[in-house]
Amino acid sequence: MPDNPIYQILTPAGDVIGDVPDLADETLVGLYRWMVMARIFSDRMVALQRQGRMGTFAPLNGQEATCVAMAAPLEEKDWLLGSYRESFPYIVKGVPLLSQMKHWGGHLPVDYPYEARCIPFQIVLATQVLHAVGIAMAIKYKKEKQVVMVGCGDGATSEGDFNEALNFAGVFKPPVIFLVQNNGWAISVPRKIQTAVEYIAQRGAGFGVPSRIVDGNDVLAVYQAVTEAADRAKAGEGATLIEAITYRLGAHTTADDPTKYQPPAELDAWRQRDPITRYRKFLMDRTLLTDAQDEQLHDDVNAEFQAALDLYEALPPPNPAHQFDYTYAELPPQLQRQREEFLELGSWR
Amino acid sequence: MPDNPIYQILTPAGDVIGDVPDLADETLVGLYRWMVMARIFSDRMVALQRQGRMGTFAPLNGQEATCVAMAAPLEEKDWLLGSYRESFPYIVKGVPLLSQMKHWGGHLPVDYPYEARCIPFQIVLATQVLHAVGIAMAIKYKKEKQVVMVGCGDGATSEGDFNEALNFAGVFKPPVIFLVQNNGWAISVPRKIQTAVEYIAQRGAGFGVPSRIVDGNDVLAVYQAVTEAADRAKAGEGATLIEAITYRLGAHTTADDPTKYQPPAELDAWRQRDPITRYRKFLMDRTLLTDAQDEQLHDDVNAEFQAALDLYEALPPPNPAHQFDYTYAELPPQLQRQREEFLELGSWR
Amino acid sequence: MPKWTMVQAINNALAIELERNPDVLVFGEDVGQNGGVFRVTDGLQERFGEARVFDTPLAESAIVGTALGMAIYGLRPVAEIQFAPFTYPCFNQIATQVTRMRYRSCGVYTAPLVIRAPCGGGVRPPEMHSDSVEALFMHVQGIKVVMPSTPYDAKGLLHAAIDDPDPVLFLEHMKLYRSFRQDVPEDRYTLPLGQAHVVKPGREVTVIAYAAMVNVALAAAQQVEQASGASVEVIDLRSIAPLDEETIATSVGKTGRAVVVHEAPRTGGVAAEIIAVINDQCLYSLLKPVERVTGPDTPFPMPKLEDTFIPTPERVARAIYRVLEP
Amino acid sequence: MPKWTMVQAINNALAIELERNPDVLVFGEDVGQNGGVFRVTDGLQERFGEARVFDTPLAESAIVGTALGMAIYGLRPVAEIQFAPFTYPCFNQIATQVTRMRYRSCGVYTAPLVIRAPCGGGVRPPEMHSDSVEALFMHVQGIKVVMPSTPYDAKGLLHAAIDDPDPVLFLEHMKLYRSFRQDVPEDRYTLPLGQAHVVKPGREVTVIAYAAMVNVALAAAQQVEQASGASVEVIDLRSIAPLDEETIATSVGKTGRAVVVHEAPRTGGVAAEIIAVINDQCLYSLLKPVERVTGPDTPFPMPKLEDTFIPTPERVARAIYRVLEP
Ligand SMILES: Cc1ncc(C[n+]2csc(CCOP(=O)(O)OP(=O)(O)O)c2C)c(N)n1
Ligand SMILES: Cc1ncc(C[n+]2csc(CCOP(=O)(O)OP(=O)(O)O)c2C)c(N)n1
Ligand SMILES: [Mg+2]
Ligand SMILES: [Mg+2]
Repeated sequence: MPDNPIYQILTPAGDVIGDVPDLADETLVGLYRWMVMARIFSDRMVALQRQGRMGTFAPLNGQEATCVAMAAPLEEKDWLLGSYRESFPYIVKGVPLLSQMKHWGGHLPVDYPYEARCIPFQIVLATQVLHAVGIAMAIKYKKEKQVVMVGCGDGATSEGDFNEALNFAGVFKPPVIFLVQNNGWAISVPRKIQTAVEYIAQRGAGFGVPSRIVDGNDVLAVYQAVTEAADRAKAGEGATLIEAITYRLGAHTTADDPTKYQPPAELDAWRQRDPITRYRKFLMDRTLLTDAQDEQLHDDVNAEFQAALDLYEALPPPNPAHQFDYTYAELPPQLQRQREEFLELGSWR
Repeated sequence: MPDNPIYQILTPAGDVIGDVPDLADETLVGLYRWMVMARIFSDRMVALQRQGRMGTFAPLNGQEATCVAMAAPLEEKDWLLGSYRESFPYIVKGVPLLSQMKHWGGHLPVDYPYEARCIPFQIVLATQVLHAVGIAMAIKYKKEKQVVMVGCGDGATSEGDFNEALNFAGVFKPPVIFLVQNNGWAISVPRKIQTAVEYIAQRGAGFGVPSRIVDGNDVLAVYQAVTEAADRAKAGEGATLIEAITYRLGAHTTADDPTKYQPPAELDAWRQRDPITRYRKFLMDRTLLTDAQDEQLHDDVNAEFQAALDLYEALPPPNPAHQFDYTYAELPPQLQRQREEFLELGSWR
Repeated sequence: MPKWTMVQAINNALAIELERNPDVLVFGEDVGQNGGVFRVTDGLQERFGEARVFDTPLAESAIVGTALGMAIYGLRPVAEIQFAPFTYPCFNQIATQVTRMRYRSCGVYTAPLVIRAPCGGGVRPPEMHSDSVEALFMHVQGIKVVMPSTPYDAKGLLHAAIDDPDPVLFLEHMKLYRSFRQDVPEDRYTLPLGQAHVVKPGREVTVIAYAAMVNVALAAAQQVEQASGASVEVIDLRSIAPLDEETIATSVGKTGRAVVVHEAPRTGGVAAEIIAVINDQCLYSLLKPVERVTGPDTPFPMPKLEDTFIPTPERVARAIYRVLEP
Repeated sequence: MPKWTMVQAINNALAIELERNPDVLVFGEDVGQNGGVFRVTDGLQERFGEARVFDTPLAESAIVGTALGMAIYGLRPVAEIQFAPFTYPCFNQIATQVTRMRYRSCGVYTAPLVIRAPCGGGVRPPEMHSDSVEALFMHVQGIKVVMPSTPYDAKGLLHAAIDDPDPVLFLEHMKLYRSFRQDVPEDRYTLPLGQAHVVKPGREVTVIAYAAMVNVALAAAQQVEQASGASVEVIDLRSIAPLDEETIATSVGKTGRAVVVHEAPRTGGVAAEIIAVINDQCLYSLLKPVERVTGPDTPFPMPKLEDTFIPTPERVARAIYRVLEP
């Protein structure tokens, strides 16, 4: 391990210390817009939950850089899998805000569009990491030029499935990128209790999966690391493990009270490393963004969220008959009977 | 990784190239006697199975050095866990030959003596590795000076449980030694399909578990490595992962036909590295063993095996009522009823 | 006597056990400083220290596998799995290891451990938190399965579970955690495992339920009794395994009519076994087919549909009327 | 028509599927060069290449989890788990992922995959190879469970399983692999999933069995018919999930007497569900309690006790006589 193995392009203060990826101005500003949307999405979903208008929600405040940059470099044909903390990356990849509201709202159907190639976000930790390897193995078998990005948390890396996935990826060399959003906590369990090594990325070497560590609050560094990993994957060079070091500024979910366990000083220190502030400084230094533009952008994003929310809140209650319809392609007779009884009685027997 | 990271004391030819551990002559000869017993045990169990006098058996030919030296350095108060391939280490640790015959013979009760501190060998691969960590956590909690040795195969290291165990061991630092008997194969699956790294020991670093690689056909090297790991563990320094590189000269089990998959040239090459021949040469060089003594020793061991076998074959058939008795400390009424019915009918309802 | 919620009653039981036996350890995900995601272990780490009450890395198979090792060694581990469906990742350790240590070693090594897990539907968490697992572990032999329906029962049963020389899966229904308070003695007491409880005696029909469905059954019973005057007996199973066949058979032998209620999907659920027990032991007393009021044969519903599919007093009452038809 | 063992029939079905659909992949532990520990996949790697038929590292959760990924992508994976109880390490992937992809995504992503696994007792392997898992997966909604009893059925059902748009657990009884041969058409044909088969029509008593127990049931039926002249109907379930309730109810509605046979432990087993189906659908036709002839409520017996505890024709005959009593 080198002294500072953490890949950065921008310092926490927003100064450039690495090679800025060669991206169009719109793309650079686009990343900012996504980050702003991530913050607004998270804040508003939390507020809606508090008002009883939304189900349990997992905020992503503090993780906006990683949440945007793990998805933004992907093409439409690429795949993205993740858990609840990756709900925003899904939006960047093409899942409508409305679908995410339905999912968090506990609605049915959730109807992710197929073309987004995002599997409805995962609750059972680390299971999706294996699905990602499987999709990537299928891509390799079909000789397609697609890559699979899969996100999971630092806690999830302790599960057997995560490690089995690394091993399969080492052996079969499919086009997959494992991106660990190390946000310092698994609910109340700090990273140092999760594993004895300093960096989760160190796990890769034992499975033959190249790995790297990036500053997860540096949107450009994550973007660049993902781009390189995707290029490697598409060139047939196999999997990459990326650890993005970031921090969960909010609660684990709306059901959690972090004051029970989170040291305030740690939280304060990370508030100083806000990924949005850092990147705004960069954009302003490059004169890609003015205060007025920023304000307009916030207004636009707020309006976009509100438009989706209006649609969500206008939805009729889910049709309970769907509960039966989505279990099998064709209902077996007993389920058909249960469905009919249900329709007849208004509730079911 | 250094150029030759494999720890050796004896070359395959039996020449000393490392520091011979400072052991009494009886101990040195004792290791040889165990290795001879391992070979005889394995060969005779295979033959008995062929004759229909024994259940399915997993031979350990070629792995005698590791099978002996993973157990021999342990004290009575230490624990040893393993799978079917560790049945011989169990004998070294204090499980009677007769218990092993009962176990392989599918007898009931199997009755391992508690004092051997060996958990009946495992079939569900890698599960025992977690039990070992748990026992070691208990030892640490009770502030006892005991160590837990757990064996598993190269194939088992791909299971989630193995990796979860390494992670817990890194975090809790209990006195446990993971010894992977890398015998080149998991049934028909060669090591190179099992994982992409060259050495399974490389896995340790990603979990904060120190590891080392030993020549598994060099009984002294394994003995020394285990001794050092046990010392570390008892000094409170936590877990060690040892990869013992050896080779399965026999079939996977008596149900397997290795000619379907094993390259004859590879098998021949490893036959040249027979752990018993190597060590006999060392003992003879040290004038600790003569041909006559060796012959006597073989006769003694054969007689010991035969004595146990005579006891085994004189056993009455197992009492089927025990099938019920060992499920719970106290039988619930339904099971009591099933048991009574059974006793009444001679078979059960 | 204090009035406690189920969370408080369980917390108190754990504290008593930690106090009286240094071999009792409590661990799992978030049980330490956070006191558990439902606060069931609140304050225990502070009181008993990090060696007794501790957080583990996030790996259920390892939690159960290491708990088994500790139990083999002689400790009395009480492991928490954060939600009942997360027993799936450790299904292998439970079904092939925890349940078989006694059999495999013919009693030389045993597994006196408790696995606690919040369970059940009705609190609208995200997907995969509310699967019912009891029927699965009922079929896996070698483990007891306990599902209390009240704070008082929870405490008494948990003490008994920790006392038990064999492994116990202790499922705590999330909806009951704080839904009501009850007088709970501060001292230690046990309630026997494997014994059902006749919560409400009656003569004409037996309703069998457990965990959160006991209150649903009681509400239905009251509804029916008030409306029709029929006398309804309600049995709380308390233990799913071993099943108290005698209490079931005695009751149905008397009433001749039965309704079984659970949240779990119907096919292959606990109700099927109860019907089989009735078939085996008192079929000739049975006047009408036993009714099953259960979840549908689908995955557990999305949060917005939970209320539609978890059995309600109305559905149970309807089933009671059906079996009461002459 | 060739006379094939079940191993040959399944091997042939896999070869036909690999031949006709490039999206079919076959993988698992030892399925490649070794051709599977029972030789079920013998010769397939040589014929179809290592990209189509391959060995995986030793990790069941990964085998099933990656199979699910492949199925999501659009392939038709046929994964082998080396023995049925080793579905426990992948229980989580099956119960929470494979079975729910369709529901979770509301049909946008699906899981058309087959998990094959040898199962059953009677061949005296070491411990933990012979646990019966079918009742567990019957209760887990979203997967079909198939257990053929003959080479002919195995082939037809396996083709149907691979065709099926939903996941199928295909359990092949080890004792049937080579115990007899049967005429099996070389061409592809399918047998419907979810449909039981009346193997032997009869009038006075219904015996319901599956997999290796079908032959045990048939032997018992023959014994009883010869000794007593009673007419015995034998039903082979073929599919455990979905259960063919109609065939069961029609038969028991006619005979009024039933015996259910399985190797699995009694409590919470498939027989309980069958009794519940009879209760629901034809209780009034039932003349005697349904008899369960099953394994004991213990772990699967050690090899030397297998024969004592796996149901025998004698035990089944005894149960038939009991239900035939007036
Ligand atoms: C298999 C499994 N075990 C436990 C849980 C309960 N749980 C939900 S989130 C969480 C912590 C996850 O931490 P991490 O992986 O770091 O992700 P983060 O929430 O920090 O993004 C736990 C324990 C779960 N959802 N799945
Ligand atoms: C969980 C599990 N999966 C599969 C098997 C079937 N199986 C038995 S031994 C074996 C290969 C084991 O290889 P390895 O771990 O290298 O041990 P070795 O036999 O070489 O000593 C397999 C696949 C099993 N027993 N348990
Ligand atoms: Mg985290
Ligand atoms: Mg091996």
